[in-house]
Amino acid sequence: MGVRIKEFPNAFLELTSQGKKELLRTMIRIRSFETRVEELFLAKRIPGFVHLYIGEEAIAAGIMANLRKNDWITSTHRGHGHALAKGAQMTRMMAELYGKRSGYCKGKGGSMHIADFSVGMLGANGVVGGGFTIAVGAGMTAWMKKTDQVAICFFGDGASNRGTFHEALNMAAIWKLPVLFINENNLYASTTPASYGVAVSRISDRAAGYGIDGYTVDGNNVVEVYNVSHTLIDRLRSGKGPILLECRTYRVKGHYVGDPEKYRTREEVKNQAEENDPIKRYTSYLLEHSFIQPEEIDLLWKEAKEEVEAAVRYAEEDPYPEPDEAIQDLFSSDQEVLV
Amino acid sequence: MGVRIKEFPNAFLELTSQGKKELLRTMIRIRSFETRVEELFLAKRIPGFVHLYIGEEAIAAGIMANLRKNDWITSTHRGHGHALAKGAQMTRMMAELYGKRSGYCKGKGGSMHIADFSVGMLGANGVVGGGFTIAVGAGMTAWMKKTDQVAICFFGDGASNRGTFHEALNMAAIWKLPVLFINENNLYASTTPASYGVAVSRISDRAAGYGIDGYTVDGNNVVEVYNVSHTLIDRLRSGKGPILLECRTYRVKGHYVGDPEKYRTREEVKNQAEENDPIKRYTSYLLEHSFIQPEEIDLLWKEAKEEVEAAVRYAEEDPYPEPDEAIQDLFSSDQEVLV
Amino acid sequence: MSIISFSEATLQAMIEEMERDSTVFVMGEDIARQGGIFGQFKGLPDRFPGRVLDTPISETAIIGSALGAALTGLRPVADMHFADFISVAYDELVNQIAKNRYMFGGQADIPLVVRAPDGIVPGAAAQHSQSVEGWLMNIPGLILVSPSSPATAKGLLKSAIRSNNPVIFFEHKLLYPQKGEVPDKEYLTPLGKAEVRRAGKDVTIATYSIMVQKALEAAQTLSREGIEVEIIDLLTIKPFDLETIVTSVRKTHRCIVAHEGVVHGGAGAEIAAQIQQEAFFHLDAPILRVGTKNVPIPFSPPLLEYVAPKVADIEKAVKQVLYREEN
Amino acid sequence: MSIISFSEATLQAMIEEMERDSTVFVMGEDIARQGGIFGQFKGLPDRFPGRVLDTPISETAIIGSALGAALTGLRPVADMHFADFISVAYDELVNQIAKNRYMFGGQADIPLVVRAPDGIVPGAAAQHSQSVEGWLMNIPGLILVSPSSPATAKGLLKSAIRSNNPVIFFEHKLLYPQKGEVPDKEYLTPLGKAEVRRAGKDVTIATYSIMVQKALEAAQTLSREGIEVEIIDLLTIKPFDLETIVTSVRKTHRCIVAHEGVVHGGAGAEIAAQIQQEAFFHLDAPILRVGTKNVPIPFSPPLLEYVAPKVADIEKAVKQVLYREEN
Ligand SMILES: Cc1ncc(C[n+]2csc(CCOP(=O)(O)OP(=O)(O)O)c2C)c(N)n1
Ligand SMILES: Cc1ncc(C[n+]2csc(CCOP(=O)(O)OP(=O)(O)O)c2C)c(N)n1
Ligand SMILES: [Mg+2]
Ligand SMILES: [Mg+2]
Repeated sequence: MGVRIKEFPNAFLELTSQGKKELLRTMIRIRSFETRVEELFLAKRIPGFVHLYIGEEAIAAGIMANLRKNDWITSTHRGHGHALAKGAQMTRMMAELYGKRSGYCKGKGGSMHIADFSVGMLGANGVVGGGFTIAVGAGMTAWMKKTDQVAICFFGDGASNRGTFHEALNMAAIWKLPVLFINENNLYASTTPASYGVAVSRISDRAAGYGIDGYTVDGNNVVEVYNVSHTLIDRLRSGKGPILLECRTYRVKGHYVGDPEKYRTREEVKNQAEENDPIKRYTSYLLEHSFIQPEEIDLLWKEAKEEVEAAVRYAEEDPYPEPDEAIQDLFSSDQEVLV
Repeated sequence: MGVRIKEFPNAFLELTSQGKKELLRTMIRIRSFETRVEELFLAKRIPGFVHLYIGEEAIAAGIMANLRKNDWITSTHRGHGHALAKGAQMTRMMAELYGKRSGYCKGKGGSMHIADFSVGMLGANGVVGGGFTIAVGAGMTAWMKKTDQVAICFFGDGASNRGTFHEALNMAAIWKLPVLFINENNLYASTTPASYGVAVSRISDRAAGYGIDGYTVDGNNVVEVYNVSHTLIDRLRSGKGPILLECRTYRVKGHYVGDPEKYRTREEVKNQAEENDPIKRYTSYLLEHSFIQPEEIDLLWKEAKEEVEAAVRYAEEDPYPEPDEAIQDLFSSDQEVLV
Repeated sequence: MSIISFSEATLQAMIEEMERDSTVFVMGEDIARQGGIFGQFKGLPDRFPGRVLDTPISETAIIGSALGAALTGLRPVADMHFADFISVAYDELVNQIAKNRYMFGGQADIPLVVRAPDGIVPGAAAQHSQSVEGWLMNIPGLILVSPSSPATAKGLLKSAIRSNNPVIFFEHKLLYPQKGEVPDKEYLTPLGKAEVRRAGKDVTIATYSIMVQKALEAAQTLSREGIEVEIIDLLTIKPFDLETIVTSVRKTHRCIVAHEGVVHGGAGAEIAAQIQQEAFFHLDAPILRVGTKNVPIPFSPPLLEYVAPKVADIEKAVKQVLYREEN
Repeated sequence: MSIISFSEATLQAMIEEMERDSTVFVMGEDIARQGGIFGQFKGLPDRFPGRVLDTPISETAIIGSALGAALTGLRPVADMHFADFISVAYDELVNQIAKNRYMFGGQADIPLVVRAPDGIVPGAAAQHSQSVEGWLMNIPGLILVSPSSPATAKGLLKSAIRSNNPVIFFEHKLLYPQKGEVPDKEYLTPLGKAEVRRAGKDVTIATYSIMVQKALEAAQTLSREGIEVEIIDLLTIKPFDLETIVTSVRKTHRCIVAHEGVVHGGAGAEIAAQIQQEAFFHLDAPILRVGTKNVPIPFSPPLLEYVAPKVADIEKAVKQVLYREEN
């Protein structure tokens, strides 16, 4: 699965040893966060719906390692990994999942609406495919202000069937906007296999409809994701226009926590979780090439666990918003009078 | 312009001499109708907006010659040619343009909303790109009822940038619906050149996004349109799924009657009108091969003119609807009570 | 009578209508492989092979193709997953489906149903909690329906499917698991007719969907204080049964309109505007509206509690129109 | 004062604001190459190269990208070509733009304007004649504006562009060529404030957009019969200036709400519902609404004439609330 692409240099090898470790750290932080969130949700500490990014960490980690703080991303309903990798704080994320006051959205958003504009994370989105055109708008800002910022739009295989995909890619293409459309093809849209709902077998082939380049990579190989996106993001910054990158991955957990998962076999899931886990794969690779020591790996997991637990404590202790804060934040203060 | 396609047999040559003439007759009827409509609009006999099909007649004529009465088409704001070619009556069309009572829509629709469900013409559409999904629905009916009917969706180059294009093609593709998407690429969407607004140079390349076949033909060559659509419609009837066919053409008149046309040169238009007129081209071809005699051609023009004049008289004499008919027809009679 | 859930009631309606008429079919996201997120399609695909279709995430195409199918001889039921996503197919609903029949001079009927699970579920937040009938009140050509119980859900869904006009069928997500009595014999609940759920002489409450329950709850408390409210369950929101409301207001002289949707520009605005016009001289107090405060639905429990309409809000409004406010 | 057309007034507003702030830009279909179908962008592209963008026919992307641009440092003005096509970008407007600020806890402002040419043009029929503010009244987070004259168009458009909140700016297509006085000095017309266009003691008419003119015409005839109406031009439809209306109703005791949009579920429903609530004891008659009959806009002249709101309809409603009906 995934197409090896010769034209991309092995940028990963140029990374410092620290950089190589950072990729792993990001993945481990996401995994640890998500694993704990699942528990907390099942323990009814977190209300609402939760969509976990477990098994897909290599994508967020590999892409975001090539971004700057003032680059933008748009995310999805499955957005925790994107937010963490872009630099959002675990504490404020966890507080938001709890609906607490110092959450990123002051409790108004919850899991499906996490955003951290201060690091360019323009928001998770409860509307599948809602992020495409927002990313295009961010790309317009870079274009019109002549900066070299880029906008990255994450979206699922299911989202690739929304009309917004089409309009966004066409618009980005005609203006050569610096937008990288990252398809996280985890093979399912809720209960619906991509092989059923998406008329084309490689989503990157959709690039042909917009005269832009499309690539497919193994999204569970963080080195490949990093390498390819490294080159592509450089291309974006040089004004060559939008690109579509499909990252093949697999959603190891249910669509949401609690999904009965009748649409696939346990065996399929088990195989994927065992054979294709992006963290396992990267860890083996790093060890094989002696890029990291086993103790360092243990330390990363330990630190991540501590960070998550600190976030949980933070969220648990954080107060709920006052009820009447519910009518704040609708309008900019210059017109609060209009509420 | 246009790609010659080897795989299509020359079905046209199998047409009877009558069939060959019918293609010309259809084009001449459309041209005569439209030319008169333009005059009538300028003379303020027809209210509203009017979008003429002049110069694009070969597409409607060539495609519709391969359809049966119970096949369906969806049309656009530029729908007179589609309606006439599918079998709508000139009299009732003209009456509708006038807003008269025996018009197809009893005066409620006008030029932008002509429909004749009795011949499978499911309606012009004032919303660009509004027809894509309606055609898919018609295709679903054929599919679910297991008939060999087909649905043809006409749409412009501009419309190919609507999200509905994408959703419709994907849906038709996954279910292998018998829908032929006919792009009438007349190089402009109102003032906007396709070369600016459409990110891809051949709209048929968009087929790649749906794993279906896409072709581009010279839409001003009725023989080519007929031949290619002949094969494609056969394929549809055999259940092989949707196809995208781009017909390159040129809008010789303004976008609407009254368009100042500042976005292109008069020269460009003149060249096209002279060199690339589909009726002139087909007439020469027929004469060259002695498929028709000059007198027959004159007769076709004469008959068409008479038919148009009869339609004008019909429309002029037809009464306006009674004012209070304005509140009829919203709901099916079984629930008129609900209005 | 049998006791079944709201979700089962809609399933029975689907089964009966699909058995009765082979042109009825249903499509939507994630309905076939897992029976719908609220179990409302459970077992249906096995029973009607090829007539329960999972679709791609393409709401525009779902609703638009439903129109095309309806125009050409089928009777589609299109599931919207969440009513919130009607937004995505809004053009198809308001500019195509609602106008098609009129615009073309009545050439074709449009027998289609859009099922739209709506309403607040705690924690579902701004984009998965809306009651969106207010988005559609201004659209001539659409019929809006919203049952309040298993019995009305079944009877109205059957009527909606048999209707030759487009019906948007709102079903409150929190109602799905609720159980209630449903007649064993076949029946239809008529579109456009309200039902009086509780008789009372003091205040009329015009309401629908889950708010009927909240009104009934409020009625109990109020009754203990000697206030008897009359509760009208509209069932059809557009066109709503003004006559039944006005008949009641002529008796009570006071009226409240309660719904879960946002108050400003909600269905209650039209309902109130018509009542004041028709029953002006019978009203002893202004018509008050109860609904969600004028903000999107927030995630956090205390915030949600603050903005969502509660039983206490209905009680308060009733007392206000009776000029028996405590404060 | 200069006498300029409504279209020129909006153009002046654009020029002044684009000169003032380099982050303001405008995009839409067919606006650059030919200056807009109503001439409202004439010359703008030459004056501001790269800041007047023709777009593909992709309303969803136009409105969605306007949001993205607004969130990241620009102040987009997006032209909808015809207000009818707001339907195509409805999700972007109601689920993204309107909710973004609230849902994310106020992290970012959303300084964007959607310009939406609306209203009936004879012969434009069902999909090109709508007044669609009724589609958006139920959406917290949007500001709806609708000027009635060149002066208000200029002042309101400038305010809309400077606003840090999303504003939908409705401009009636028949107003574009109309001329009127506009101050020479720079000025802003405040959002959210109505203006009394005519003082009168007998009946209050709350209205906006082109209907202000019809109300003024009706006022003349009525005045000859001794009836003096007070005309309130709302200018901002959401949130509308209830205070100014109620102040007037306290004086006149009678009120009519008039707009061109379809009556049922139109903005007038909310306006009437609020007036009856706030001014109940001052009202001597029910609030009547004047607007388009509850069908899509038909094409044929006599049909259109029948459904569209006319000066005579206003006169009739005024007499009705005064109980001076002739028949
Ligand atoms: C417009 C819209 N339609 C439907 C849904 C319901 N929904 C939420 S997530 C989802 C599946 C998304 O699949 P995909 O894009 O592949 O992302 P994944 O969940 O696999 O990450 C669906 C159908 C929605 N939120 N928005
Ligand atoms: C959704 C929508 N957007 C914009 C318009 C306004 N409009 C009418 S026709 C047209 C151009 C259509 O171009 P194309 O699809 O190429 O068809 P053509 O007119 O060239 O036949 C536009 C922008 C519309 N009617 N509907
Ligand atoms: Mg997926
Ligand atoms: Mg074109």
